[in-house]
Amino acid sequence: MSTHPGPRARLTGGLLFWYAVLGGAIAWAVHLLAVWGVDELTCAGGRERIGALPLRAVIGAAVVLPALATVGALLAAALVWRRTSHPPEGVDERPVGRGRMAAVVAIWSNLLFLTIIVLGGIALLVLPPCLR
Amino acid sequence: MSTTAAAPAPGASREDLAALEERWGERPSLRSWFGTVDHKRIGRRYLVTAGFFFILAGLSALAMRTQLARPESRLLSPQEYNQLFTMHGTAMIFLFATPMLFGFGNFLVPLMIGSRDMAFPKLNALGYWVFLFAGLFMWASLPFGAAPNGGWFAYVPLTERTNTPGLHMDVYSLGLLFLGIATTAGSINFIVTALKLRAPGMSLNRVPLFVWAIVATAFMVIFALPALNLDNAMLFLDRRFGTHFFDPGAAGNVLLWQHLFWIFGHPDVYIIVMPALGIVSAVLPAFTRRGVVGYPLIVFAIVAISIISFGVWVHHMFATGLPRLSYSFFSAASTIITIPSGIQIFAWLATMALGRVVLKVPMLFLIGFVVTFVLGGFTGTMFALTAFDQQVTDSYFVVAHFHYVLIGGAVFPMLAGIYYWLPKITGRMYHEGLGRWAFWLVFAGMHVTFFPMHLYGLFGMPRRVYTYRSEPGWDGWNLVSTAGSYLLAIGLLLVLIGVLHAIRRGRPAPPDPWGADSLEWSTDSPPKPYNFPVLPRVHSLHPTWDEASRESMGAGATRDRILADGRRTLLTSELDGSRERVVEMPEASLQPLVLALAMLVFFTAMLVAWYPVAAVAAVAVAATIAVWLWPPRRPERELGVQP
Amino acid sequence: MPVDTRRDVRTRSGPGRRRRQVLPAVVLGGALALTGCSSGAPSALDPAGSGAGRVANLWWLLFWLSMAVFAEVMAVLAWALLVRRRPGTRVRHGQPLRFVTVAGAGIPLVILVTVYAVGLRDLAALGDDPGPRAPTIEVTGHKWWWEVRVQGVDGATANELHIPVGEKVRVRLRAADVLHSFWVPQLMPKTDLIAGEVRETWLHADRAGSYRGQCAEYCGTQHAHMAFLVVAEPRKDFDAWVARLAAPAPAPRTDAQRRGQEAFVQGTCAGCHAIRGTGAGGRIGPDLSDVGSRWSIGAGAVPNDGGHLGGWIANSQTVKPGNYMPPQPVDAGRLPDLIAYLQSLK
Amino acid sequence: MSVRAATGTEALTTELPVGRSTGWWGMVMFVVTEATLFACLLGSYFYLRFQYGGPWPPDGISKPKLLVPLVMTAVLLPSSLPVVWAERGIRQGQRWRLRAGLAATLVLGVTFLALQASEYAEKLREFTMTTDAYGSLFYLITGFHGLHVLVGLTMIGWLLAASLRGGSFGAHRHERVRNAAIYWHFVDLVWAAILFTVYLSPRL
Repeated sequence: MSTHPGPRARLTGGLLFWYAVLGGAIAWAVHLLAVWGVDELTCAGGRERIGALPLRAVIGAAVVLPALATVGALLAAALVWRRTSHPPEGVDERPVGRGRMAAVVAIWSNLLFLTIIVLGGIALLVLPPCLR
Repeated sequence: MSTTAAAPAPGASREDLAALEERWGERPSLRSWFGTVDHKRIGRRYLVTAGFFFILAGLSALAMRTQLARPESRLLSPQEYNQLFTMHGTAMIFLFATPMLFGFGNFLVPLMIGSRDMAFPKLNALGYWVFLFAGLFMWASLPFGAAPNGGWFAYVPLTERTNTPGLHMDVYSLGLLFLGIATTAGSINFIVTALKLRAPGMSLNRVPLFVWAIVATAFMVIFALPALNLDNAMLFLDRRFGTHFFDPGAAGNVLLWQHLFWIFGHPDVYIIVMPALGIVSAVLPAFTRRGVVGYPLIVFAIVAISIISFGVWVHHMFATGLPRLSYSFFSAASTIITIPSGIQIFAWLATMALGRVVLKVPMLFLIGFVVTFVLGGFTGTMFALTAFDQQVTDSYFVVAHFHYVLIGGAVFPMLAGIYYWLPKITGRMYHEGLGRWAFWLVFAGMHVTFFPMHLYGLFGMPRRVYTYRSEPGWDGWNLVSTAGSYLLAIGLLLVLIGVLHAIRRGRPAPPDPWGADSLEWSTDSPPKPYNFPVLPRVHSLHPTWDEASRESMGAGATRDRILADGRRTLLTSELDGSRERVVEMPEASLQPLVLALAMLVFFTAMLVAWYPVAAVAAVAVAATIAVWLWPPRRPERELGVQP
Repeated sequence: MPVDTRRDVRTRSGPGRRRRQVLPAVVLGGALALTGCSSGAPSALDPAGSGAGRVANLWWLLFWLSMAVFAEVMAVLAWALLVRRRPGTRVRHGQPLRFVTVAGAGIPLVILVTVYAVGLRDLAALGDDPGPRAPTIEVTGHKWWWEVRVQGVDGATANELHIPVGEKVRVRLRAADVLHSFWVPQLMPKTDLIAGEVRETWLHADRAGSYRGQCAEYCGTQHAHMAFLVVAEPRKDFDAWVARLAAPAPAPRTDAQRRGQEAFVQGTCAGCHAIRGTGAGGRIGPDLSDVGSRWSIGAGAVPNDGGHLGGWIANSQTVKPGNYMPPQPVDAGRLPDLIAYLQSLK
Repeated sequence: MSVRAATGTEALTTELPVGRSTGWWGMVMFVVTEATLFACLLGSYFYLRFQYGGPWPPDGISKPKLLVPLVMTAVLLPSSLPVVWAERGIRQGQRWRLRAGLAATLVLGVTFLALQASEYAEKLREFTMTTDAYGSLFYLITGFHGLHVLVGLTMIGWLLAASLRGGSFGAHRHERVRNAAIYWHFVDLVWAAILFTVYLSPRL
């Protein structure tokens, strides 16, 4: 029987778990609000730059960074999946079962959010930012 | 399956049952009728009241369809028609669909998770009264010719005072703000109930899919409704007090309304459909004789849809001329949201294909749901593509689309749910033959009404027109739609007759007439006021199909799950459902009714601009809440006070 | 003068288009009749220009893909209901996750990414600017009619705009009061008219004809009667139309018309309506300088003939209840003169 | 703590902190929905500002002065500390700490509202809610927050009254104190966002 993790390890593990489950969703939400807000409002002002940066570069960053965060969440979800598929002996069955279900949900949703972010990124390659 | 619940469960003694009855039972009296906090009574009231508003909104629709049967009909004036279509949409969305599903949730969630009531029973009662009063508040404007007339979406500047004088849109904004209180309170209640009041052993991976759906819905309400409330507050301020939020002449912007409205509005589509999809997952096992395929995938679908639904709102604004790149991000999300729905559909199909389908009336409605909802889903995906959306949005094509989604995706499952849970709710079985007739009429009526709308939408007929000319050649199809709407109405009337027939003449229902898998079927039909003599201990996803869970309420019952010495239920942990402690539940009270009445006075006074009365009502609201929450005096020792 | 094409609101689909619509129509549940009995409709499936044509092609792609997936769903459902309900079949308790994943996520993903890409291409194409030399038509939405001007030309008309066949024409959209939406199903998808903003779209027709358009954003009491007509005609006819917009209205030629003009200019009419070259300069209602040639009265409410015109002047509220023109106290004796004058304005 | 322990099965399937009451969750959910409302409100501010495009504030209204709002901030933000102190006190059964802490917060909150009233008196001479959308936004945002402060103060005053009566709170009964405290912290934090949006952002 393995030794039980201490409170700090539990806290870190718990945060990692929630990052796996919600990371992609939050990254996508931030991505969407950023790209929409920046695009619509900058173009409404008749500009195609924000300060010194071209609008396209800013939107590009708002695509790439959330995509990377989502990949991270996907990896964390994969970790939870692995750790719950062969639990060590003596661990309570219910948390493991619940963790495993959450891992399935997390892997799928991170993949899904990554797909959405990437599809939005493809549009950035095709369309000029302020074309109406 | 479980047949033991009718007799005293072996685990709970006669004295226990008598004590529980004493603590939870409500003697019939006027005071108990107005003061009840029993989630089952409140749930039933939600169902009946929402059904009543459904009839009103449905009759509005029939009047509209009658007007549109022929070109240039003069049955309704444009002013009347515009009020009717606004009230039809507003009432169907806010006063029928959501409250109906909240009714199911109220009745079922505590039973499904093995609890004795909701987390906040008095708040639950408040929610019902507010819903009732807000609904009456809005409908009462119709006889005065002052009903909202700017569409349920109420776009500014049409709804500003200069373009729509009179009380019309004040009724709308205040009515929805008032109703929002009920919806928010109900949602918080659902979330907390599902987090803390689940039976011991019900870890997240054993929560019934219906409860998942209700909780996801409640979260959507929590995050979506504020946008609508803010929008309506700003509209009211603009109209009544001359602010300029939406006035482009004074630094305001009309698109702000649309953004805020659809940030609420699109999640709201799923707020309506999601619990209905939960009903599908709840009903299916009983009529396929097996559990739903891919439980974790369906949980994923529920979670993913409820999150993505917040990031697709601009697809309602694809014709407003925003930058095309902005559209694409929303187009991407709107396209991909199809995938979790696809997973759900194929999981249900796989369940049917592997199980053995029992073709009772609820199952017929589920099959009708699959056919209709899938068709609505296709057109939904089409709307995700901006170029196509710009062609058909605001035409009858979109009317066809969302009626396929909302009738197919929400009303059919609701009807399945009504037939399915009628034995549990009323203790009576429905008449199978009557139910089958109702199904076929509703199914045929729905498709005859709405299928042609795809066509005449593509043929260029815009929506929200009180009449049309015959040259464009839309008349024949409109006549078909109108005929279909009467067919649909007859079918729905048969549903109503079937319910009344069951209540008056139906044969008594056993605790579990279907051999279903969730906990509500392990107790009496209708359940006792305390729901379960012994709170169950859950060992699997299908507790009534597994020996250990069933035994936990009978031979395996322990004292700590009977809790007969008080009005009590159990708190468990959020994720794993581990037992935490016993809590005392509140008694019946008139405070919720008083509070709701004070709010009604407040909103009515605001509507007719009696601001001093409104101020008094606001103080009354605060005072009632203060009294409601005032802590009882306890001995110092019990409190643990240091000198 | 191409009066005939202009009067003929109906446009028939060409044989090629007809053939492409027939098969799907059969699939649409015996709706073969739809192409026949709806040939007068301003149908998005009967496009007459590159904008709507693109969207029609997109529709057929989406339609066929939907039908394929629908067939798949119905096949599984039929299997469950017909094969698996035979007596003696046992419930199977497996978890066919591969089936759910492939049918519910994999196949849809491939389809969705494809249509998203096609949709993106069309979205970009519809955004193409018509170019600096394209004519610009300025359309302003009013409750409940369309004011039409040509950029650089002083005159205005209402509820009818002309474009040269085969050329892209820029349309600049403004809202005078509430939101409206500019929609010509056979030519171009919608663009909303946003209060406080200017929006642009373009029109392109590849065959001559008259194409019905209608306001598609709910705009109040008479949203139903806010139609307009786009007339696509050869370039020289278009140029003639522009020239007529710049010129004064035709002078009255008969006595009756002269009396009618007098009644118009001196009566209440001129308070709201303008007629170029006369004293009437009202800006509230539509400019009536070419009212005699228009396809309808009241933005598509009734046909433009003497009887309807008289009825409209006397009390338009019975024709289009709620519109902003109050009943006119015109002397019954003067009404025929007024009608004669207005009908002469072509 | 090792990485190994933190990424082990048990750590990854850790349950949420034990023993949170239904009231705690109810208040947290209420605060979440209220926070969303404020997010929409502040989002609307930025939306209107950038859609307007011109100089902001428009119509020659001067940029908001910072002195009074900064004093208000200095009054409101620390007002959470006595609440925390009071809550800790009552958990140990020290009723005097509860009473003293709540009273201190009450004083700070009332001071905040008084300062806001004085600020309004000055602002209303320059522009009102009906001047333009900027005026509408300014008074809606700050007024709506002021209303929340008022509600929070009502809760604090209500707690104080109950605790002065006696027989209300103690080491075993302090849920209502905790829930009201959550609301007050929220009202406090929102002010920081409003300070940034309404007062600081026009200078950026």
